[in-house]
Amino acid sequence: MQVMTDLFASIFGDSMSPTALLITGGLTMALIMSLVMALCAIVFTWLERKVAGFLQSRYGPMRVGGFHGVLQPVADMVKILGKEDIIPQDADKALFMLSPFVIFVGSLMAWAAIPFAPGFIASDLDLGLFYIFAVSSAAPAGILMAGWASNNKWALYGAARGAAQMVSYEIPLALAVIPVVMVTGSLNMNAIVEAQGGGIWNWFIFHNPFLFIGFFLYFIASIAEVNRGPFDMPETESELVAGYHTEYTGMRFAFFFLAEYANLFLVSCIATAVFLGGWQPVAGPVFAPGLVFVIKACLLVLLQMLVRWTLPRLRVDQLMHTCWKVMVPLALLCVLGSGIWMMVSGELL
Amino acid sequence: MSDKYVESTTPPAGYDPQREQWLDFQQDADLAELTQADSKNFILTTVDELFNWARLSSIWPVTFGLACCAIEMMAASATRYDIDRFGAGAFRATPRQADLMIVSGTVTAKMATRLKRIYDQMPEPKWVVAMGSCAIGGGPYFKYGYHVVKGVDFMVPVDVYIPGCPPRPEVLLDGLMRLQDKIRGRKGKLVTPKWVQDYASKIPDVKPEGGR
Amino acid sequence: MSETKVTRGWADQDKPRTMHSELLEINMGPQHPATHGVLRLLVKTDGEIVHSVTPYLGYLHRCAEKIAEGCDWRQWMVYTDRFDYLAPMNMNFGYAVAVENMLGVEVPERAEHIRVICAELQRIASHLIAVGTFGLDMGAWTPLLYCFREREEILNIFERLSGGRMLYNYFDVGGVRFDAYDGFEADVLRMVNVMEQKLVEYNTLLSYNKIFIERTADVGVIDVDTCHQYGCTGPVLRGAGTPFDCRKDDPYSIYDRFEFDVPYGTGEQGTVGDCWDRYMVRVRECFESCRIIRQAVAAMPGGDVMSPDLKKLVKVPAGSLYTRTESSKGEIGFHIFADGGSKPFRNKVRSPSYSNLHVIEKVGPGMMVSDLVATVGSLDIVLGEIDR
Amino acid sequence: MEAAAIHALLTEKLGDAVLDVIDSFEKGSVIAAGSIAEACRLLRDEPALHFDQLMCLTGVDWDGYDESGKGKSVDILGYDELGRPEKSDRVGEGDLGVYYACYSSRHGHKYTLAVRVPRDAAQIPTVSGVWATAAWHEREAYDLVGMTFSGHPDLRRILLEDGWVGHPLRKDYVMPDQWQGVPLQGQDYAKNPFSEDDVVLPARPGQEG
Repeated sequence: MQVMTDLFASIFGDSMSPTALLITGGLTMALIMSLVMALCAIVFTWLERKVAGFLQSRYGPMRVGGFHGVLQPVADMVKILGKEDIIPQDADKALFMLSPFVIFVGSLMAWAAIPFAPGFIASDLDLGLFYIFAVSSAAPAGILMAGWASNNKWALYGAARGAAQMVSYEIPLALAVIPVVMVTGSLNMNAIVEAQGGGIWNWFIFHNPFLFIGFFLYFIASIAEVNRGPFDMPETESELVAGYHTEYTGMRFAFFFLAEYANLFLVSCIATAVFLGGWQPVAGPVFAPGLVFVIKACLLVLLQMLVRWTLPRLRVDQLMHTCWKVMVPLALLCVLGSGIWMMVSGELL
Repeated sequence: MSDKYVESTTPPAGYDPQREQWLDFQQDADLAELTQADSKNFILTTVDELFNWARLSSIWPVTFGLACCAIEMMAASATRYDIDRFGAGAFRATPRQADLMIVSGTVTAKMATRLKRIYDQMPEPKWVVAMGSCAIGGGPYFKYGYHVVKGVDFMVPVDVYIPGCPPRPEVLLDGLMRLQDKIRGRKGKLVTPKWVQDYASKIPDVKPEGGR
Repeated sequence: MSETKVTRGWADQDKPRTMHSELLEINMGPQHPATHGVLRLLVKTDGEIVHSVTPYLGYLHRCAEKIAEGCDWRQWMVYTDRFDYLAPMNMNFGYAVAVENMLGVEVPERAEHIRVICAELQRIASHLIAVGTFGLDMGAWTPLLYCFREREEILNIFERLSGGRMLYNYFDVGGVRFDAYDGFEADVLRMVNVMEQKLVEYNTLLSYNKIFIERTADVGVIDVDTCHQYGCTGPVLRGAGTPFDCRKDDPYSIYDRFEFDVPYGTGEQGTVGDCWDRYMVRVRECFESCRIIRQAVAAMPGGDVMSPDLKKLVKVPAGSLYTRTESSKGEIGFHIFADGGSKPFRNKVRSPSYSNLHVIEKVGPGMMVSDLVATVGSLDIVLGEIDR
Repeated sequence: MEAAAIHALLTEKLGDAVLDVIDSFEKGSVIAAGSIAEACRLLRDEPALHFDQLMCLTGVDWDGYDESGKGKSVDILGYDELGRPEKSDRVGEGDLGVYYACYSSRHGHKYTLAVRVPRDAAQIPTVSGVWATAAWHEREAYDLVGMTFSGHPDLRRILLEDGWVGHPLRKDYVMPDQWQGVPLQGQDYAKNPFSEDDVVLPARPGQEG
């Protein structure tokens, strides 16, 4: 935001009042963030089908956009635009129409605090990390609304499972990040990224062994948070026909689609910012900082896709078991361990 | 084989490979020419053309496997004959998000009402492909099939018929391409290439223009 | 409402459940990804726990037994393909053996060997799909695509042999329709070698995968006398621990010449007779089939493939007989009533999936919904032969 | 154990309920309709027999069966070339039969029991108490041949809908032309139903349309 306000100030000079600068700067950053979201939905739908094809030794989309089906996601989106919009007769109309936007906004708001490049951040909040987790907890509400409103037994099942899973996996997600906050001493995302400067060994993932475990804990919890991979109980093909978005068609379904892939990219961005040194280059300034950040996030997204297409799916009670009886104690152990580690190594004083 | 009919492997004289390209039909080269073929009234139908192109390049079939043809449909979406290459690989389990229903298998009286309900649940630009001779006209169960609906077009309007029992995956892909041509808005007269007609006329009891 | 006791799960399942929600009736309806075709399971669930399961059949009833009374003995072979459309060669084998037992006709040696090779190749292909769709029910997409890739190789051999890609009508009363093409033995041996490496690859990808074992061990346990009571045969019965196989215990054709052993469930990952055992029996049976194929190819003689003393129009002498053979799903039986004419009087098909599916009514209650899907997947049912 | 020995054991245990012996390709004995349940229970519980598996239960309609073995049994009715159901005024007579093919996994021998019941009194006791698999087989025999089983837990049609009229595997069964609005008769497939411009031919360069 600072970058934008300086840009406008330099263009219009002092003819604009500071509040007008603030508003225009904010609006452009919001526009950019929603563009990033749309872009990552386009890119990752194509990447997902290509990776699935590659893993299953087949081609994936080839014919649509000439070279390797490049226009396939565009075709999907335009087709979905033109679909008939069905609202089931005895569905709860208000909730039915509202729930895609709740989920979409839940993930859009979280983009405000992602540090893409040194100055390039939508809003440099002091408690950026806290804000992200607070905002992204709107999604379970949206899922419950979708499941309940579409008056379909499968959707009800999917919503119940989805909400239970997302709510319970937020705890190991947050606990895994606390050691990082303890080390940097601040919740500000920029501060976290700057604290990891200077080569690969300063990244928080290699800072101390408990943070190393914390990264993998975070990665697993983030897969569960996004309802993908071995944890995609809410929208399983084989049991609950299509989970909570069974009754959604056309543009409403597109919002679920968009939110899923945006969340996928969002949790990868948080992981890179917090554990993998954000826009800090591996060794010396090689690319532009923003590009380094995006490359790391895309590698993590690729990893999540690989995991999805190889592993079978967990059952709901095993899901809850791994969360409450395995990951939460492990996360608490990481917090304790990194605290002791810092005390012993004298960082705390 | 009756000795009157001598099987000749070389096509008859007068057959000029350049003229009849549609026999060795390479998809990519023709795709480019196809789009130019419609450039005559490009400006008027831009939006219509865009939506047609979008609809035909991302057809999402609903998983509606009934019998043996369903296994051929799964083989068509598997490794060797990948239907995902044409953008039609995302099999949606719910009819709400699908726009193509491939009726693959025998439609029985008990299943017919379910089929009609699923067809009604699909959002509007939707197409039906009748895959296999059971879906086209009752197939091998025509004479004594008291429980078999003799053809799915009794229940739902059908866009493309794919004969075969079960049809090979390539024929299913060809049917998909034929459906894409239909979505492109192309209506064509039944034109049998010249060389097929005079090739057929040599075979004693086959009518040149084909058909039954 | 009766106390529904959870057979397996991480919640403390030994104490009976005290908290009950209202029974929700869901239709795993005719069009559902998990039911392998057009089977409708009316499931009454209490939260996630299944209270009762009632299967509804008949959505693919294609009147095959009425057609049998209308067409003559050899014409009906086409319809036997369409019973178990994942293993049509085994269906042809069953019907051919049944009619030949009543006719007393002598099948030439070469035809017998070709039949055994085709039946065992088809068993591998059918088990591949069973393994793939079972993985799909667990949520693992990729093994299904690999299984289809291997199955395409087998379909190539069958296509060169019989002309059909998936449904062949290749066997005939008294032999097989066409002789084996000259590269047949080489293709089959190459296929068997490729198959044995790939099966090891699937084991690492799926069979010993931690999540897969977590989902299938101790799930859907079916013990031996339930199998006998409900008439389950094939991998379901062998998974329960008894090595009963028609090829060994009720030998037909030339199976008694080949030595192979019958894999059966030993409770490796959990209790005997759980989903994992049934799955692993199928995988190990593929290895056994490869062994049989190698011996059959080695011992294949020359000669013609149709029995010479067979007239054009087959007339089976009056009488009735029940003959059973081992198809990939279990024991396929044909109870044939003949009146001496060219048309069968009554052909009853005893289909393995029909009885295998019946056991879900007893095993279902007390399971979780995901386990119900896993158990139905592990029974490996095909609706073509259930509804006939 | 030999079939004749089993037959002797049955006649000794059941007395006059065993009517006569089945001596065709499969060996077995014909049992009186009323006492089929005890016969099956005897087959299963007798330690020497121990038939613990019911392989197959088949319902048969013996209407029009040619006893002389020349194959002149009556033909069945189907749909004609135009797809209309063929009609005939012949009324089925003769009796219905049920065959039980049993197998013993311990002794490894097979045996068949048979029952014949006149068409209008087609009622025999159920054996689903002896083997649980008989429940579905009996429901199918009821559904397709019309043989009712007294004492069956829930005797409903299993393959056809509950309201279906008639039992298809009877020789005098006339094919239905529709079922609750779903047309079952075919069209006349001799003529090509599609007109010239119905067919969408992929327009290739050099071809109009």
